Amino acid sequence: MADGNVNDLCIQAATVNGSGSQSSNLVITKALFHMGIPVAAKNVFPSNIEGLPTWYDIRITPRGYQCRKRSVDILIGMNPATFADDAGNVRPGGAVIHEAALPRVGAAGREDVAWYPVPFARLARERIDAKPDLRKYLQNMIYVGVLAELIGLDPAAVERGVHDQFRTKPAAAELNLEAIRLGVEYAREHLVKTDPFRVEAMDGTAGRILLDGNRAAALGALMAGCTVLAWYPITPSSSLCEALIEHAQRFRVDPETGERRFAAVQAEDELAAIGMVLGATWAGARAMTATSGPGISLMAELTGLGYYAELPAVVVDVQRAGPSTGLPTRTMQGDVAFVHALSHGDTRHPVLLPGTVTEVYEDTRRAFDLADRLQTPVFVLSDLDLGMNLWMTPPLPYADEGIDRGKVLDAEALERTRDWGRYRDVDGDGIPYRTLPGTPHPRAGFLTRGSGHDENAFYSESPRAYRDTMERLRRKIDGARMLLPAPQVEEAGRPGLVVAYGTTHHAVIEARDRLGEAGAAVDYMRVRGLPLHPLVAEVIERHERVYVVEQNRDGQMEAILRQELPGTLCDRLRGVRHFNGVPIDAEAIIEPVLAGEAAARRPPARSAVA
Amino acid sequence: MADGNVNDLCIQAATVNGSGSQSSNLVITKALFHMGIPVAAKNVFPSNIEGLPTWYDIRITPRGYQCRKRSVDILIGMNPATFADDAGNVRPGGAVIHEAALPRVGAAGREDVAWYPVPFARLARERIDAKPDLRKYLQNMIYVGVLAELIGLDPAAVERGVHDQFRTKPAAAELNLEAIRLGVEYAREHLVKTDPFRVEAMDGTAGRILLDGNRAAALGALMAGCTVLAWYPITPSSSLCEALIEHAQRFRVDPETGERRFAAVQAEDELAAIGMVLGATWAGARAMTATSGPGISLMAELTGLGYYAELPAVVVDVQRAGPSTGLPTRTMQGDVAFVHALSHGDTRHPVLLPGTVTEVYEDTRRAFDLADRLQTPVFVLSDLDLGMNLWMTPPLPYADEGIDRGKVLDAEALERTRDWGRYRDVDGDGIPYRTLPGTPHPRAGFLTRGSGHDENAFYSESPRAYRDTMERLRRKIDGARMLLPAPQVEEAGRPGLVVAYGTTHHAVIEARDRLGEAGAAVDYMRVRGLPLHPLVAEVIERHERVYVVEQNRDGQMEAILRQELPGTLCDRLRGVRHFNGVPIDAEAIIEPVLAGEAAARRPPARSAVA
Amino acid sequence: MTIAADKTNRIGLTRDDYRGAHTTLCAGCGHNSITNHIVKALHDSAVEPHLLAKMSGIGCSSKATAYFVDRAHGFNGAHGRMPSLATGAKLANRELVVVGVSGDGDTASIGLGQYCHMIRRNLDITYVVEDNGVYGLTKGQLSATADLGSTLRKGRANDYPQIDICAVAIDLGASFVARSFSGDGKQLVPLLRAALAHRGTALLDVVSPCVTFNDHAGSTKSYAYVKDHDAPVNTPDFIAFQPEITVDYDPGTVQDVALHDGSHILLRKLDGDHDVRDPVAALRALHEARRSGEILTGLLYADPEIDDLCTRERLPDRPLAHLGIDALRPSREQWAALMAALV
Amino acid sequence: MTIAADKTNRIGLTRDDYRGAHTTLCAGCGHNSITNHIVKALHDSAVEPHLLAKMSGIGCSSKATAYFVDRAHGFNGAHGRMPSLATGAKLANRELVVVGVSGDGDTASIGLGQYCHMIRRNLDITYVVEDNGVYGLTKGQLSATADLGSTLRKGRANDYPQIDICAVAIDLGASFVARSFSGDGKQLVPLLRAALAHRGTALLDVVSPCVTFNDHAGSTKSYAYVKDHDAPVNTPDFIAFQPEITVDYDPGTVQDVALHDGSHILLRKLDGDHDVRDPVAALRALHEARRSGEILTGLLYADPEIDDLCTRERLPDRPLAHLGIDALRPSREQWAALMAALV
Ligand SMILES: Cc1ncc(C[n+]2csc(CCOP(=O)(O)OP(=O)(O)O)c2C)c(N)n1
Ligand SMILES: Cc1ncc(C[n+]2csc(CCOP(=O)(O)OP(=O)(O)O)c2C)c(N)n1
Ligand code: SF4
Ligand code: SF4
Ligand SMILES: [Mg+2]
Ligand SMILES: [Mg+2]
Repeated sequence: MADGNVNDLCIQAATVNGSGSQSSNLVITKALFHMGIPVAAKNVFPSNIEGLPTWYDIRITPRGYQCRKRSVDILIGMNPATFADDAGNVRPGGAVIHEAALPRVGAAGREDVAWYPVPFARLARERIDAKPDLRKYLQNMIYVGVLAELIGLDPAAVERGVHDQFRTKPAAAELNLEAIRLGVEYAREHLVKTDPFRVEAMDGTAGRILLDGNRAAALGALMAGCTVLAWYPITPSSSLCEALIEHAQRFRVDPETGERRFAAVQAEDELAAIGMVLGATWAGARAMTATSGPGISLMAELTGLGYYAELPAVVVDVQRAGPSTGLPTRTMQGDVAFVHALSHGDTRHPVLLPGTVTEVYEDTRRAFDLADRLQTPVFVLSDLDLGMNLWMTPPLPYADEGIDRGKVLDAEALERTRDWGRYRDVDGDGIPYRTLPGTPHPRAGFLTRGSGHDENAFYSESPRAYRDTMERLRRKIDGARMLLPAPQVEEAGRPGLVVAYGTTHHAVIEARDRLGEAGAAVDYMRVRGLPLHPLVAEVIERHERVYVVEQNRDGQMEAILRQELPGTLCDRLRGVRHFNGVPIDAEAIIEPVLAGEAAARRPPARSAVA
Repeated sequence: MADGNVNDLCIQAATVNGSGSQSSNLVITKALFHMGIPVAAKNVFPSNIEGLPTWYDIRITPRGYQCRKRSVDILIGMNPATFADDAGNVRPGGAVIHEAALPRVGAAGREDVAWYPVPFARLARERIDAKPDLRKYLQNMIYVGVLAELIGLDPAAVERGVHDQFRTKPAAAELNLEAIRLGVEYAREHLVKTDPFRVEAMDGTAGRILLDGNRAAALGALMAGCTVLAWYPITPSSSLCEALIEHAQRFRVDPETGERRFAAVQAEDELAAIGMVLGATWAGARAMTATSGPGISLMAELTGLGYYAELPAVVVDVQRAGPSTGLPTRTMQGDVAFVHALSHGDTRHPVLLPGTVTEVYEDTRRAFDLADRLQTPVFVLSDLDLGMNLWMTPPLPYADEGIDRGKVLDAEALERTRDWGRYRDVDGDGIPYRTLPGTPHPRAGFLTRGSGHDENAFYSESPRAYRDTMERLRRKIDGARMLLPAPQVEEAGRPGLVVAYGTTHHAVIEARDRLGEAGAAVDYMRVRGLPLHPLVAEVIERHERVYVVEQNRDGQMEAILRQELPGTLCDRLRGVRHFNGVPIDAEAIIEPVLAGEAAARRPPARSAVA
Repeated sequence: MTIAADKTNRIGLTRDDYRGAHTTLCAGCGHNSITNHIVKALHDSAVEPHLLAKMSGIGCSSKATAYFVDRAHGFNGAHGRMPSLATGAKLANRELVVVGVSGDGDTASIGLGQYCHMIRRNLDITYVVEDNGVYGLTKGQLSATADLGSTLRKGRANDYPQIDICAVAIDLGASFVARSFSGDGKQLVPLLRAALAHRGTALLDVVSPCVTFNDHAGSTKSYAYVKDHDAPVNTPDFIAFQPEITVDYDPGTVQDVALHDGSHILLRKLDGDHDVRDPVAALRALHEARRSGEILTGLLYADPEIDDLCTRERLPDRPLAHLGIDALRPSREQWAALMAALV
Repeated sequence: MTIAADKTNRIGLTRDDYRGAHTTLCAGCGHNSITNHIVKALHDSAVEPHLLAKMSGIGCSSKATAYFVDRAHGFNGAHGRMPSLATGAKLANRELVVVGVSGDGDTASIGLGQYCHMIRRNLDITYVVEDNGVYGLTKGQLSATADLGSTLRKGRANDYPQIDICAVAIDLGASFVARSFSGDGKQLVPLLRAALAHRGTALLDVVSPCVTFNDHAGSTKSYAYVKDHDAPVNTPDFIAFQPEITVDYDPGTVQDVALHDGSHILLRKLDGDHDVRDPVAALRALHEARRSGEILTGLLYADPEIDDLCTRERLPDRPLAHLGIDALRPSREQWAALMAALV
């Protein structure tokens, strides 16, 4: 057995959804984590509740890569509908644990992989004493045991994993452990290991936790003092809202009176959700919504109202694949351009682009400050990969700073201000001062409106007032460049630069390492917000070839770059795009970058003559 | 009197809306037209029904310019609220006809203009025998007479104008003529003409009609065989829908049975309107909606459905000013970028950019062919200026061609096709074949959906199927470049090029003439559709300085150009932007172009030394 | 494909000819039963598959259009927007037999506005709401038809009163309003057939338990609850139009509603005085049932006289979609006159 | 500014303190009268201007928020979306006295979904619909509250039945539903005051003629038609909470509805048996009136017991908007425990 096969493998469980396999997969993930082995889990699930194919990839690399891997080392094949295809994806020399009853036809007849047939159904039927529907779930737990035995999962870690998973249900934990033992036992007795893969305890997860981005974002909102959540269920953002409600329920309820320092309204749709958010921020609360593509479309009109009437709002867009309903349970970075200029007319909204769990926590938290400071809707662009998968991450830091409520005049401040006008640019930053409803001062009141208005918030159709307001709004949003996080830059003077954002980051990390090993090292810049930070152009300026990697078809970030960069820099941009709904992997980047760098090194004249 | 003042002036009537002044202004416009004098009328009206300031500019130029003129030669000042400001806009040497009771303070005290006070209110009160509310209207008709006398309107032409205006109400015509005669009489007796402006009959309107763009678009839809209109009222698009209904009522109703070969549904909102359109085209009818900014925002989600499920639809966006409610009665080109990529995810829609009444007729008509051919929503971008103002135009030509329903398989064709798949790219153009509900063939049926699907329209979450569909859609819309009208190019090898689109055209025409006179002649290209025609880049390539003139703040067309042009060409672009809600005038273009051209001619080194 | 053991219907088709793709909904989901009842009703009523237009929104329920009548066209549209899509389709081709399938989230939350306006227009559609009181597809949030106080699986109780889409429909002047239960084919199939024969919006609010998220104790849309609280107001019998047949019944116990196409729906009254022609009586019954926790089922209200949308719009019999361009363009002469009149 | 000849109210403000900008609506528009009645009601009820939140959508009617109580904050939002904006505002600051002004297009067409869901939540708002049966601001298209058969100025007759927003509200479990007429201040002002005192959604559907587009013969929302067909069910009298005062009345002819804040609305019954606590009776009356072409006015239904949104959401008395960040963040210890539990 080569050492390269210790703690370096990708396990894929191919099952049917609604069959309880999610628990099994989480037990494996957590057992590995408890053994100190870095894991990255990707759940590729269908848009229904029960009976369709689902895949769960657990990747282990000594370097801790968190992106998807294209090929599979060990397949756990449980789904008849996809078994042949799934087996085809296993790399030569890999292994397949599978339901013994599945027919070994097509790629499932390959001879270059190790086959471990296990009669899961029969074992469950004969050896597990439970009601039939429970038995169906437990059947999948057996494969945890088989895998554990084959790759050497520490039984204590598995046990901890089970207890994590069934924290509130000790009886269930016991049943599941029994099923796992059944698997271990079967493997021991009937299977002969012929594959090279195994795991060993190490020290790679100390100081880390496992957390999904949606929960992290919810905690960011909680920490920011968000008090109003208005939402409409939509995958993959629902779990963000549900996590926020859960934590508010835990931390914001007065134990004596039962009073809640938080309002969460399930709106009738996304139009109402964003409407409630704007109403709440207008009245002085911090408010947010979370949604995904179709919801963003429905929020278009009122986002424009927020922009023009200058109201804070935080919208987290957990992106999913496709125009229209598309692939609701698949990931994409397809809303970047749409969200940045959402609504009719001239509009522009600040956008935060987190790539990690920590960032989506921090960005969501800071989005409230930004929205209050700029008095405008702010978007946080997460995606399904970040939002719904478990990631290894350092614990989220407690927020030490206070919060920035921006330019709000209370009665006292208003009293000191002789000549207040709601939309006057006093400070030259385009940001005016506002008052909140309920402010006990006779000059506090004004009428907020989405129709034309002048500096004093009076109705106006004056061409000049209109143009001046629009100019000021441009200045205001332009100012956000310096308020948003600066790009993350790793430069070492190489001529090639990869530009990415969001979760594409993780594939870039692996790609960079491997490109370096292949003698085609590149620099890296990760954009963290829109409108673009001035550093973005500066860094691009220092590179000859700029690979803009993104998970959409139309090169949405590339288009935004082109709008701002001088032409000479535009010509350096090369789009690398991945858009099939599954998270991008390193290969998708390595291939085009390698080709691009090789072409650049090849002296053009010589090759033409030769 | 200089001859330059014959048939070369701009008359502005500044009144209060709801006071009947619209009729007076139309009588003047039509009288001029009947005298053979080219007119261009711009109505700048408020977003309410009665009591707010409204301006009506009637421009007469020997060259037939149809754009707004910034300064006013003759003001008819009837509105106390704006009188001083209005008077300030009159050019030195101009004239002001005004209600005698208005105080001559501020700019209304200027001495460099001719003042013609007329006691309109008193005249109406004392000399017109009508009910008080009618009298209010007739009071404004008096100024027609005063003006007629002062500038020399032909009484017969005025009379024709009145009869045009009150075609169905002969009694009203008589009353109005009387009011006009009162004005003529008063002017003759009490006013001494001291200004130089006058008009003379000429032969400049033969073979022309007066028509607004909204009615022309409606006629285009009628001619295209549109049978379903679903709409929701919104200024400035309502009159388009109302005109279509009116003409369908006239030409599509069976005189015997009363049956209508046309359905017009006033939907409950814009979401429903576009939904009805998509349902209707899915079932095989030609269907359209018309709306403006806020409506476009509300149509975002379903436009994406149309794109991804591949359904035809025609949407006319009569653009108005602003994000949010903005200035509902003012003009703008602010939706270009938003509409082109409307909806979440990767989307792209063909957009037609008419600039004239004839074009909006033809484009609307052809939009139905395009939508059917491409099986996708197609947008026609008009604006308030084009849609709601009266323009001189040749009569609209009857459509000689048939229509293109695109790739539709009927039962017979299906029978001949062995292996039909709804979303299969048989012809390599990305456009698949469709069947319509009701097709009597057992293989005709399929399920249309906005969720992931494969070539056979089956539900699919396959990464490959998704990516392939999206790639095909890109190819399909890319193919529209050659189906859309080519840019209109006027080249004479000059280094400067103005690029414009839509109604900005008319200001460019005047600006070009005047730039030529100032020794800074430029070439001109008018973009007629999106995605861009290949010629656009070619023409830009041949020019050193490219002024992209548009009526929005963010340079939306410029951004689209930057996405497609090589960087060297991007650097040649200079944005010229006008966005205050009133139609762009020549000055807004001349100034920046003149400056740009002058800077280019000035040898840089010399001036630095001098 | 299974071989049809079924007998053929009037147009020579077997039950299998009305089947669709294999369901991907949960085993035991009420929606699957409804699909079967729809298949039976369509077969029994001998609807031409190619004239059927299956419309739906988004949700587990809305997926069901894929699971019946493969041969027909269908449109699984956008969340809450099916009524507008169906309206457009019917305007374009009034020959289509439009069957809409929606969920309670789809209809009573995001789609409530379109739902109400569809009823107001009396679009000719059989509109089935597969009503489970939750959002199935997004994993079990409460919907607006969930009863006040009913609890979610995770125990949260509903603080908001239900929207009774039947009552709202009656108030909006609906022409056919029924409630039923996915498990009661004997009641549902005749109602579906009557709905298909009815010319106008026929609302069928069918309680359809979600076994995964809303079938526990505390739910008022569970199989157990519905079985215990089902209060039928009548037993419907559908008599398709067959001129030669006359039906004998005692008018004291049976109400006969003649539908536009000559069919009849015979209602054996169970709740002594329920008159399906009286909207206020229906509303009273619904309000009382709500108070007592009962679920009123059967045909609640019908008025087959009300004009449907296409009639109101005075559309010709020939579908608009089939009219050739020559029937749609003004003549050259008309055009010339029009242009001449434009000064 | 005119000098206030008015007497001051309980908080020392004159009627002029409740005035707003000069109207830009048409002279004679019903909406202007309603503005005046609102000013009177707010003054009489001594609403603190700085606590007033004036909410509206888009339309002539919605502009009216600018024409009363200059000092207050207001939000002239987007077409049909006022209910959601108002919901957010009230959640953020429950001390606000929320008054919404909408139009029939705004509420019954584009906004119908939000309207219904606001009622379902029982948002504490005085929701005034200035109902003229047309779209005023877009120049006179028919709205969804226009009666079947009523005609537009240009003669087109309405082919669709009206949406009766009062009936729909009652069916959705509304807690306060009234109809009135812009010209009837004697009825409207007490209703407005009661609505302000009511904790929950108080719907006031106020017929408000559009003199420019819908005041001709053939319209059922014209001044003349309303005057001829007004059928009041009761005469409301509003008694603000004053502990020492007791009111004497004959319970046979007067119905007393005690509101949450201790105020009372006394209803002198005109239509002998109209019981404002009986939803079905109210629906029956509305259905009958619709049939006879009458416009039922007065307080149609009220149930002050129903919890409002903020109560249901168990919000503290202190507005959420006023809570400091320390009251909102978990403690460091709680946070550490939370993180420790995340494997
Ligand atoms: C605009 C939009 N918002 C949200 C969603 C997510 N979504 C899909 S189905 C659904 C609700 C389904 O509930 P229901 O209509 O009751 O159907 P069920 O699944 O219960 O049958 C939601 C909210 C969506 N698809 N589109
Ligand atoms: C999304 C959107 N669609 C359409 C409009 C245009 N619009 C403005 S007001 C209005 C209707 C107003 O009618 P109503 O609410 O009855 O108010 P009224 O003017 O009659 O008082 C419409 C359709 C708009 N502002 N926004
Ligand atoms: S989740 Fe519920 S509604 Fe959806 S398929 Fe399963 S049982 Fe049916
Ligand atoms: S148009 Fe009608 S609703 Fe609008 S202000 Fe005038 S009268 Fe009132
Ligand atoms: Mg449901
Ligand atoms: Mg109205």
